[in-house]
Amino acid sequence: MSHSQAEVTQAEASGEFEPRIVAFLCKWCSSAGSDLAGVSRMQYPSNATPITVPCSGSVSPMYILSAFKKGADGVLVSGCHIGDCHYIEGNFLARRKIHLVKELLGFVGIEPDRFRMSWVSAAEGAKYSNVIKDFVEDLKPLGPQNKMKADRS
Amino acid sequence: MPDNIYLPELARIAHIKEEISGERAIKTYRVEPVNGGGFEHNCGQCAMLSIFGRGEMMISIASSPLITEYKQFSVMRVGRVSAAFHELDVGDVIGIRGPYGNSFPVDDWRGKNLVFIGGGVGLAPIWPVITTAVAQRADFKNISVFYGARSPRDLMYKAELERLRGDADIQLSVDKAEEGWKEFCGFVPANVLDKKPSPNNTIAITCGPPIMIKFVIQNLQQLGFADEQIYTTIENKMKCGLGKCGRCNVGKDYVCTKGPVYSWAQLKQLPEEY
Amino acid sequence: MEKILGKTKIDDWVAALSDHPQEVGRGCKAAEAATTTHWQVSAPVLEDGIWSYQSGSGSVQLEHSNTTQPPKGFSFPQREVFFSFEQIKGEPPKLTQKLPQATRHAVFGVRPCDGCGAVRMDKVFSDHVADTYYTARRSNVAYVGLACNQPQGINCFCLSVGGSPVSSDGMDVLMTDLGDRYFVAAVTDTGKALMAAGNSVFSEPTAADRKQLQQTHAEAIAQPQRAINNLDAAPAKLKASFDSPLWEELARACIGCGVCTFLCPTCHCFDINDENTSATPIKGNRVRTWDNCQFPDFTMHTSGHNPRESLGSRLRQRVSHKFQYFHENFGMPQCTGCGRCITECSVGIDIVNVVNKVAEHAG
Amino acid sequence: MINIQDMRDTARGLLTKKEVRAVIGYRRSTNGMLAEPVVITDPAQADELIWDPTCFHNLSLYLVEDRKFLTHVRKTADAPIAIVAKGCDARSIVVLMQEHYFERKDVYIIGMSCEGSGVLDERKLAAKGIRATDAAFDGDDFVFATAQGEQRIAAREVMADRCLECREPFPKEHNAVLGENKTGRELNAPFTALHRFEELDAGARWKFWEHQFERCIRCFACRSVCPMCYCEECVVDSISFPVTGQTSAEEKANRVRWIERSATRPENMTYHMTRVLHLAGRCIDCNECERVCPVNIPLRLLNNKMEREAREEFGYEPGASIGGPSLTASFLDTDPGKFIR
Repeated sequence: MSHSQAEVTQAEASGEFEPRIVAFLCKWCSSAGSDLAGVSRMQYPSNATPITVPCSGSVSPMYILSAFKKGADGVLVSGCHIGDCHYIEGNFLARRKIHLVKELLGFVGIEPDRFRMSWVSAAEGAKYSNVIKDFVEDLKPLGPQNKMKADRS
Repeated sequence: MPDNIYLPELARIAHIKEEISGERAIKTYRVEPVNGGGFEHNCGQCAMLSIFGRGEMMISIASSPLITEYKQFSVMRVGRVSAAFHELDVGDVIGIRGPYGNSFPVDDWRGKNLVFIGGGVGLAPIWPVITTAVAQRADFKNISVFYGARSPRDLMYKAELERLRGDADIQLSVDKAEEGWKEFCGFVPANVLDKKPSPNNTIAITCGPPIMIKFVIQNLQQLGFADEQIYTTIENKMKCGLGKCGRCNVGKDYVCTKGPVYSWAQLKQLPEEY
Repeated sequence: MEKILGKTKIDDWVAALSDHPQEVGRGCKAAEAATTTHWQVSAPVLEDGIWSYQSGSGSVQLEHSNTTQPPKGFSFPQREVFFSFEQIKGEPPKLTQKLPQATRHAVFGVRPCDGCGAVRMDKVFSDHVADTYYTARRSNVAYVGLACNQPQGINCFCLSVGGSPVSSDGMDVLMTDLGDRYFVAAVTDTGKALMAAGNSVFSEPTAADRKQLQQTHAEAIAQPQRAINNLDAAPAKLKASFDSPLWEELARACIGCGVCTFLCPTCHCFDINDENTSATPIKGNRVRTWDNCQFPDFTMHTSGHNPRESLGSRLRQRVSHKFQYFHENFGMPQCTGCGRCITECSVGIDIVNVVNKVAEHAG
Repeated sequence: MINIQDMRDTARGLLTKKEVRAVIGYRRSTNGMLAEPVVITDPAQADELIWDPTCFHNLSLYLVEDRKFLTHVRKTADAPIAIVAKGCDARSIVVLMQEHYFERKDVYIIGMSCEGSGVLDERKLAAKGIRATDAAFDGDDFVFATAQGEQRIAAREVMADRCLECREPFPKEHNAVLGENKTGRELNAPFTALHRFEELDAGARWKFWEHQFERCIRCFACRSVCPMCYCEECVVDSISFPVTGQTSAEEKANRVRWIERSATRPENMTYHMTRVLHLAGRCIDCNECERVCPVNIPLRLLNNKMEREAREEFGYEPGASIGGPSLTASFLDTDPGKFIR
């Protein structure tokens, strides 16, 4: 506890902390949405490392936990709006599964703001940039994620 | 033994030769110590090779102890570490620690006939004995080498074997007939039975797939070889190489320290746990 | 050196050890000794419903039954980094050894079965070639044992495996509870040094103390325990039973977990893996972790062939290692009769029962 | 009240008439008063079977083992296998059938109602300072044999929490059943322990779990004892997956190491959280994982959390019906989605 708090204080003082986000993006929507944000030259923070997945429903909880274990400060899963899934029901399944992951993370005491889900279509470049902006803003006060992060020494 | 028994020495890949290609490719590596270190070994001993980030694997040293400037390893591509090994280039640096295990009692065999029987990659563990015996040719009587594989493409050390002709009687075989193949066609044990090496004053040394070894021993016994005249090697999963990690035991013996070389007389006494 | 320690004074001794600069240490190099000024005292604490060795409280109360985990972790931790590596493409790898810190542990309240366990561990890790990491840690661990006036659980059987509830094997100091005070006897030079550090808290034993000690020990040994029926016959019986179908039958309920081995004071098997922390450049640690013969992948070759594929063959390995192989290699059973593997097994696999049954069937 | 002889007669009858090839049940162990699992094939062994408050084990694990063995030796069973099952155990058998691990006809369920009680929590008994050599059901009491003589204790004082909170102490799915159906009995409300824990704030919860995840020794008893943890391949062991002579070097080399062997907090945490998520909607609260944990990690809290989410948010009850959908392979249009941006 004291260890992570000390790091947070240090980061806040120097204003250096830049959260690292792992973003699992559905290739049919959010991934294209992030491309759109890029080609439209929208300004948004570069904290997210995008990982394109076939469908938000294909995101195994293992991916999310693994990202946190590898030191992600925040994890985002982003898929198609309800009704728009390329595989008809993938995002319905994701919604259920992700709900459980989110509840479990909160239950063990991981800050709820570290894990997020969004629906971003291929046309919503602006929404994508907002999702990332908000996420970064919400993560900054939390400081580095050390609860699940594996020892890298 | 080094100060830290688990810390490998660094060694450079000096030469790579692709013996066999395909799914179960075999490559032969010459490995030289980086910092002038290195160690001496005896015929039949093994070394633990490291690829940092992948792990370690126990491989028998395939070069003769008479060669001191490098050590040779023939590695078949079958697992995590060996797959990474096959990605290496000349000049790459790996880790090595050893030598581990017992060795073939070569000195006891001087003045005797030697019959080597190898199958597939199983030629590598007995190769140091073959090359040592040939280098000290006068010390031994007849030397014959039976070696076989599935097809001519699966034979390793082909050129080296050819060079031994004259010093040794080389008997090659392949499992399936193929256009242009002039030597024996059939399994290695059958070739042995066909050529009938004499058991008189002879030691037979065999290594290969377990099923081959089983029939080789049966056939040798049929030819009149006593259990004490037959030597082979066994293998088990190993992690430490030092008789501590607990997994390679066959009965009370850890193969990494008490093995891998056993006479059939000794091996018969052990439970079949390999 | 034999002394009497009033029960209320044990914390004074602990305090003296924690503060007192020590110069004696087995195999401890002078340079390391100079930086090591005190002992870190650990003792059993009841937390989360189990007894476990913990340090730092400053207060030692030896009211425990045996700890759930033996003290083997002090010299053989579940995870140990051998070295770290870093490899930049095209450059030779850089290896950095991670030798254990020379923290000295005085472990209080070690039961005699676990002292005997340390003796066995020492044999494994010094046989053939000394284990660098184990040796470094072990030379800084001292065991302050506590004799068992009564069996600590229903599955104790130390007497039948050559041990005793008052054995000082593997201990540096052995304490015996005499009611309101302990009889404290040094077993090794390290033990003497530990006692010398707390010199003023001890008093000299009287003839009455010695008499009570003898009586207490005699009574402790007379307490009924479970028993391996014929220890001396076990190696031969086990050897004869290698191919017995009894093993599969006895292992029928086994779930193949690692409880029996991880909690065993003498199980020492381990795995070595590279745990990577970075892909480019390749960085990571080569790590030793506990492993155990009950996991199916323990002996699985890379080809998928597994010499000990079935639960029966794995139970046979565990039991034969304890009562046959170790005996053949070191002249003593590896099992010390602590009973943990029986008590903690969730499905009733009982090593006493197994050895006795196998022996009985071997005829 | 169940008469043990009835259970033995049932088992004997089934074996005698060869209606089943074996009976999985409980017998007295050599470890004190505890029961242990046993598989009997001979009708004469039926008298070994017992039924008492130490019959904790969820024996459906052995149905899984039996199925794995049959697959391994490439055999099909000539008759069903019988199993002694409590209410919770029967629910786990339902989940296994729901997942097509085996079919209904493969199993003969000898249901045992827990009636007014359940199984013993050894820790609660130890906390009372009682060292018993035998335990028996007697109505709503447990009767223990001790060195000081017989001791009778109200079952609810020393019963496992999960039994106190059990909603269905009766094996609804069964071929034969012994004992009365007392579903609806009033002991503790479901999720009592969970609610109590959730009164802690996030910081305190983290402190709690940080401590618990530090303590795991990764003996995998929790995984090994769980009938739902039947996967041939598990994310925690990157090398323990079905390898044959045909498995390529690439497959072995490219195997992802999701979790390292080091029993450090982040690795342990990833393991336990993965397990809990994989058990969501499948865990029927037999709580064997927590019972077998040698260091007493309160795994039930995690499983209960998922169970309650499934129940409250998705109206899902695990082990309710063989033909029903599984929790994470189904959805409702009304599933909560407010958390999504």
